[in-house]
Amino acid sequence: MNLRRIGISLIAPGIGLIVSLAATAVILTVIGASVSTVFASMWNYGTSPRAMSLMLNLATIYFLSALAVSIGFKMNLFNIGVNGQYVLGALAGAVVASNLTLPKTASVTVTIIVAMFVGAVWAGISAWLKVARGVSEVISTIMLNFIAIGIISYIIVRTSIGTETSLNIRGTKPIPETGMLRGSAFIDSGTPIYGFFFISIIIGVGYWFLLNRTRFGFDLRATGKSATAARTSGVQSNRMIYVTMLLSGAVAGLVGLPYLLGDTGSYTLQFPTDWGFIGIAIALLGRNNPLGIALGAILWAFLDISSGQLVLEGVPREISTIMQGLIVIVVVISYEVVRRYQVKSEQTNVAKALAKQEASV
Amino acid sequence: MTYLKSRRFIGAAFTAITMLSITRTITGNGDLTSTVTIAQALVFASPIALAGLAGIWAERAGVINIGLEGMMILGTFGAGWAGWQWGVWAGVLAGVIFGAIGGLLLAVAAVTFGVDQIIAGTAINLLALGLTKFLAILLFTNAPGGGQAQSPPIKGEIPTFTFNSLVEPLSSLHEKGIFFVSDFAGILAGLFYNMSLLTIITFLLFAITSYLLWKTAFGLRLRSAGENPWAADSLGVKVVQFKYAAVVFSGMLAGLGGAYLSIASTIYRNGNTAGRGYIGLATMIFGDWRPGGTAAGAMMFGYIDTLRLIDTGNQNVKGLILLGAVILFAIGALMLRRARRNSAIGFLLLGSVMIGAYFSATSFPPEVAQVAPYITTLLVLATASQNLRPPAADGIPYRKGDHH
Amino acid sequence: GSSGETAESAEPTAPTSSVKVGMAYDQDGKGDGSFNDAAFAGLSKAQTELGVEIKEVNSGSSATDATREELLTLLADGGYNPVIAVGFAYSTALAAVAPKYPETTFAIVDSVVDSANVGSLVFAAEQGSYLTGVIAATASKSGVIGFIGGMEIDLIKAFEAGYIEGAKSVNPDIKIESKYMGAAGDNTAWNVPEKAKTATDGMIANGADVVYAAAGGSGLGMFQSVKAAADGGATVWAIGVDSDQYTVPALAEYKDIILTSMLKRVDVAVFDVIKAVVDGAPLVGVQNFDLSKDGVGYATSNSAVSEFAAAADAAAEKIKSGEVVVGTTVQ
Amino acid sequence: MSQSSLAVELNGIWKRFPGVIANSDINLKVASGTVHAIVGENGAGKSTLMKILYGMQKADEGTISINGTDLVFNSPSDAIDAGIGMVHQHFMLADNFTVLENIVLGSEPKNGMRLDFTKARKQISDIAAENGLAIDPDILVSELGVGDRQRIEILKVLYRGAKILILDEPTAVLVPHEVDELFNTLRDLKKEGLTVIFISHKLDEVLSIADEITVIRQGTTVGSVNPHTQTVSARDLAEMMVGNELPTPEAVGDTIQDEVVLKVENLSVFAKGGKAIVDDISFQIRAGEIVGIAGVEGNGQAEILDALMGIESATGRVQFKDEDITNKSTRHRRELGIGFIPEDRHRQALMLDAPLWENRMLGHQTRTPNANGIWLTPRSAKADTKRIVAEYDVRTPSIDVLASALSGGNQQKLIVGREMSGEPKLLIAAHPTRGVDVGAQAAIWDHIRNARQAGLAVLLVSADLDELIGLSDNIKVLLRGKFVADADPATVTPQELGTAMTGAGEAA
Ligand SMILES: Nc1ncnc2c1ncn2[C@@H]1O[C@H](COP(=O)(O)OP(=O)(O)OP(=O)(O)O)[C@@H](O)[C@H]1O
Ligand SMILES: Nc1ncnc2c1ncn2[C@@H]1O[C@H](COP(=O)(O)OP(=O)(O)OP(=O)(O)O)[C@@H](O)[C@H]1O
Ligand SMILES: [Mg+2]
Ligand SMILES: [Mg+2]
Repeated sequence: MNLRRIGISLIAPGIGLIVSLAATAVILTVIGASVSTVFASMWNYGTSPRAMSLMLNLATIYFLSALAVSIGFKMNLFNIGVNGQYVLGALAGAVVASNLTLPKTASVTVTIIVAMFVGAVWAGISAWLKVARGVSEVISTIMLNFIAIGIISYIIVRTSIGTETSLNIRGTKPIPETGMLRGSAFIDSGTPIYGFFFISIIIGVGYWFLLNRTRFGFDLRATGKSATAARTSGVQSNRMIYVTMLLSGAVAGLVGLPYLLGDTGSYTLQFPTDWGFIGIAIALLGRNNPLGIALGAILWAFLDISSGQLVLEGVPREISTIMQGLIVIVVVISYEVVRRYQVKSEQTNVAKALAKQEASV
Repeated sequence: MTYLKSRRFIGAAFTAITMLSITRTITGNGDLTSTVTIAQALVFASPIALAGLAGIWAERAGVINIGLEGMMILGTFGAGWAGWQWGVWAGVLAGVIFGAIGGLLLAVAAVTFGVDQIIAGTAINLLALGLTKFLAILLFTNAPGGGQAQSPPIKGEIPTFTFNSLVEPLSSLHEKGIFFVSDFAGILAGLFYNMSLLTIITFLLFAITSYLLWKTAFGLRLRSAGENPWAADSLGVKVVQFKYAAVVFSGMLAGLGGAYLSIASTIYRNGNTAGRGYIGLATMIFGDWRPGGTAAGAMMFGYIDTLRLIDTGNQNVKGLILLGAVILFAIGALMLRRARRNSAIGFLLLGSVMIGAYFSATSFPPEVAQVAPYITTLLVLATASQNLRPPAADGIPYRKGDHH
Repeated sequence: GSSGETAESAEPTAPTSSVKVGMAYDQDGKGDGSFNDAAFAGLSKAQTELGVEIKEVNSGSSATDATREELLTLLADGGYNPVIAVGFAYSTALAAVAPKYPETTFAIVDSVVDSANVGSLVFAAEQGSYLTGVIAATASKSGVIGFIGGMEIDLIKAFEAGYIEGAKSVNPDIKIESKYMGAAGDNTAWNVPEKAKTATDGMIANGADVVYAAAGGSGLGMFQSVKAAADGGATVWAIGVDSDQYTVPALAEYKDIILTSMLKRVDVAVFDVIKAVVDGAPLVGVQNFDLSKDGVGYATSNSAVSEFAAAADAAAEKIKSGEVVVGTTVQ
Repeated sequence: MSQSSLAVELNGIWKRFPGVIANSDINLKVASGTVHAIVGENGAGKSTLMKILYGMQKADEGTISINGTDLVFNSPSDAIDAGIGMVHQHFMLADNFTVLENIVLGSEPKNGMRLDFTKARKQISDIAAENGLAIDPDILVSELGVGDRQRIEILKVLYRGAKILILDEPTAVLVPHEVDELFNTLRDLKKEGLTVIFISHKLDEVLSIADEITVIRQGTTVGSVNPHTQTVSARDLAEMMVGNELPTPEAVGDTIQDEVVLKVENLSVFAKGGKAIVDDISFQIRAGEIVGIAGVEGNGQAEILDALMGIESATGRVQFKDEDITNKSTRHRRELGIGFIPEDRHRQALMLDAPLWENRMLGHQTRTPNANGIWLTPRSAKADTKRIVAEYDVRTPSIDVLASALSGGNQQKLIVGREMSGEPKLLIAAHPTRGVDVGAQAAIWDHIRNARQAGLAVLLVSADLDELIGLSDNIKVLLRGKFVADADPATVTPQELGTAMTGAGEAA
């Protein structure tokens, strides 16, 4: 039974992958590139130690972002605002960390707490708007993303928090080495794997436990499956919205930290601002399941990283963006088709099994 | 009904002009109601308004369209490409067609396969972004004047109209600085100054939408798909067909909005929608899923953007702050009269804060104006959400015969 | 990855060289009609004149320091030498990569990376802008001129500062209107010509008759606005930036209103870097491309500018001699 | 009447859904100009048959002939064209539309492209006047009550010129005088030559209005009776429906203890507009006592239950044992030992796409065997689910199947088993045996009785009057949100109770 379920749950991503590979092959043929060479070189490069290290690092970021999104998705809350939450969280973390003179563990812990807190507060605004004022979180989080960008540039450009970190780059003052969490280089000797890689594994496991092994997780899933039934079962929906949104925002607050503490050491205006949207895509691919999300994040990162090699081959790197887009759309459609098929076949199976039982009695 | 509506419209316009006029008088800043400001605001507002209108079509038929951004991106690309190849009108057409393809994709995913509409829309946004970037590289890199992130210039121009016989006297009346009268004149003149044919088309599309959706049998059926598709089905309305039509048309409108953008900049550039699809969606909610309110919301975005950009001596943002305060006070007073004390106090307090800011600072950083429309949207939704009336079956996947 | 990609190698008739040049653009890469294209111009000049083999890559829209680092590494590993990073965004990445490839020469545009094998190509944009400021103030009849900036960052503010200082050196009472298309961090700032058009419209409505834009892709809007005003009978001028925009094919229709352009000779710098490697004497250390090195300047391809050239050239001399020191921040 | 021509003739209709055969070989003849009733248990296949006749669903096999012509319906439009109209069991109205818009939708009068509102308004008021169905066409449906909505549904059908009218349980939601009005309308329509097909569970009503009654059992027609020519009682019909003697829950000895478990004082629930749906009611239940609420659906039962569970906000005071729980959360109430079987199992009691064992935790997720502190204990929850499946005879191959795969009756058994777990002190139950087959019904009754013996207090809402009388120690009759009468189950008959429920007793 369970093997069958796992098998079924792999059908949709499988279809997504195949369709997008096929479509990519067509595109490559049209632009006159050799399909086998391109795929082979993507694969060869993508599985080289250095690329794998980079991939895991990027996947760490994507994983956290997708996890933040999926906490909301689990109860049908669409937190489109991970972007705004993580940029503000990372900025706050950078400001605090650069002013701390604590031992590493303490400094990193404080940074994490601050970033999570800020992310949660920003998400909390949407929760309040939804509960108290009935504003859809989809719209409010989008608006708050735009507002967050405005706040960031105000702080970095117009307050003393922003300094010129290197010629022509403005950002927060560099974080001292004691505040960084660079990680260790165990796959490729030159490229450390972010310390956050391990933290995010812990968070992923924690997420799974929270959802599947705690009362809170049950309440959350129940609300997602049937808000009315959950309410009848004693779940307070308003409180759930607050808690879930705050939790989602707190995890979102972490999204920028692997890069901040593992790489840049400063929140600059070069800091990427669209990891939240990537998180949405990966949460969809991974069906809000931490293992699925991890695989999705690695796939996404693989396409991102190996496309760097493609440019050298004269193939536009954006081919990977198309693959990603196609995978997402095909996968969401196939998930739905598979789900329906599953429900139907289960109903039929149950009826059949019962008919047999009755006959044998 | 019509009589009531037009009276409400006139009332709203009157109030808006009065508040603008008060602000203009206190600040002495003629830009606030000048002809150029209004004419420009219309240009900025139009693509957003088209996106909002696109949202109305889809959501009135019960399909949430968060893929507007993606369809708009497709539109900007289509217009840039075809406009470069065959001229500006081909660009308009291609923008519409590309948008329609995005709409069709949403319809297939959300209507036929019943995928969660927000998820399907998000996926379309991702796909559109990747696809256009890729195609830009393929098609534009070696074209003269193009590059991997932008198309060569679009050939030809959309005609624009200025009714000088109207604009000149009105503009000079505007210069006189008479309370209300001058402001009204400036605003009115803005509607006849440098009006692009595409803006006129946008106006027409709003009028046509109001008529089609609310005055015809076609519109009633389309809206029934968003209110209670099961009831509609039971009366023989072809719900799925209507949903398809609405979502594809929604894609066309969003594509047109994208084309408008590309044509206004004479080229396609990666990223030049700058989130306007999402903003369009917000104006639609802001406008209670109706054309009038949506247009007003889009105009607010266009107006604030314009004031920020044509700012002389950093006074316009200040003016906006005061305008905000005036509006908050007006709402506060209204609430007081309706005996909603808590809300009233909130508004009056916020208004006072803004007045304080206005008088204590000599100028404001541009970030204030940058975020103002988003904050305004949130404020409007926070105060009005309870009174908004989204289509009852908006966002609910419809399958024939699934209803209990 | 050694699949025979020779599509972009030099033409048979041109001189050939064994030097392979790797060029890394940021984000979406060339095609912006100014900065990145100027770098490309230097590269293609080297390709035709020196016969070098070239390879161009771009970092993509959600690039991080790590992925930029990887791009540079791939180029260095692929035997490309020199490797040129276009844009200050590469500074951190380059600082990490360069020491690992001591045999390779690197260069970076608009930033300083402190490593023995890196040439840091910085430009005195404020000096060039000073000259356009002088030209603008001399050409202006109304005593009002305008400046359109892209993203409000220090790099662009230096353009504004030089422009203002130059203009004031001619006419201390001149009124200068400045507008940025987006705040720092707002990546759309370079892609909104329609906003630049509005801003320019506003400036012209307020009397400005010369406008200078340093706004990447948004600069197009300034040309449109000025052209529209000129078509309406006004005497107004636009000043371009980075490349000589008078000669850019995509801007051909705006030719007659482009008085001059502030030249930021990224093309020269890039060519110099490549040539130095070909010649076996790599350019490393901070290379300040200022007026005295002809790294910045103003374009004279529109003959209309000759009327104001005297004033500009005089100012240039003063800067070269050190009599005038142009600041990089707006006073 | 038997000579008159046939308006509708259905032959050999089959309809299969995954796991169920809704219609198996149905044959139905409806004479034109008559009111023809169809009765049958929940799930017998009545609505399915009518949807087939109305073109909303396609039969797998069988033929439809209307006025003697064989027709194939691919969509409701085809049926509408054939002069058939249907008023659905669940109203099919768009709340945000006006009455007019709801009525003309799909067959709008047009003036060019424009919807001709003036013409529509006139047509509607003409039809309304002819049939005594007065209503303001420009009002929003969301502002109307059930009676008006029903009228709109009928107007919708008449507006389309239907000659054959299908009414699926039209009276379920109506108060008695509205039922009378409806029947008057139907009689008028019959006089004008219309044919009415009428579905109802209220057999007395059926007997009073129908010219012919067809009984459906488990998807098949089991017979027809003509109440004008044959003497049939409601009980006869019921036995035809069920197929054997009706089991009657017998009242067994008095188990009422002294302790008051639930005390309700002045409970009121208000609708959005401020109208009281539950109007100042007070009552109490002792340990070991079952208090039944009798009433026509829609008179405030659901609201009372929701208010007692803390799901709906209410005024008044609710006391559980010694604790004032008026302002306590639903969860707190559940943890005190209040079990709840809601009316709408799909919406309120189940997560359809979760496995049975997770459904077993629902509502009990804070207590053993499902949780220990903040941690869930899936292993013991699964073990306990198996217990429920065995004890309550839930027919399922495994506890890992999704709840949606079970038949409604089996879903109900799981819910009852769940709510009876953990030794509740008070059970609040709506229709605990609805949709449950006869054998399981008896088992559920036994479970409830045994628990009562052990001191369980029960508040029972049921549409099944025999169940109510058989189980309750005390019956209260609810009408328009108020208790209008008390009945002693030892002496009251279903007929008397029915009369009281409809308010007919008020006058007496
Ligand atoms: N769309 C469907 N898919 C699967 N099963 C269905 C569907 N519609 C009805 N059924 C099943 O078919 C059977 C007949 O249902 P139907 O609604 O016709 O019963 P009914 O006689 O109208 O019952 P009630 O008196 O409760 O209204 C039931 O078992 C029901 O669950
Ligand atoms: N509208 C619907 N859509 C899909 N499936 C439905 C629908 N209505 C009922 N079903 C399914 O039809 C089957 C029969 O449901 P129903 O409630 O009629 O059971 P039942 O015949 O009363 O069961 P029992 O034999 O226990 O009395 C179940 O599998 C149920 O899930
Ligand atoms: Mg039914
Ligand atoms: Mg049943």
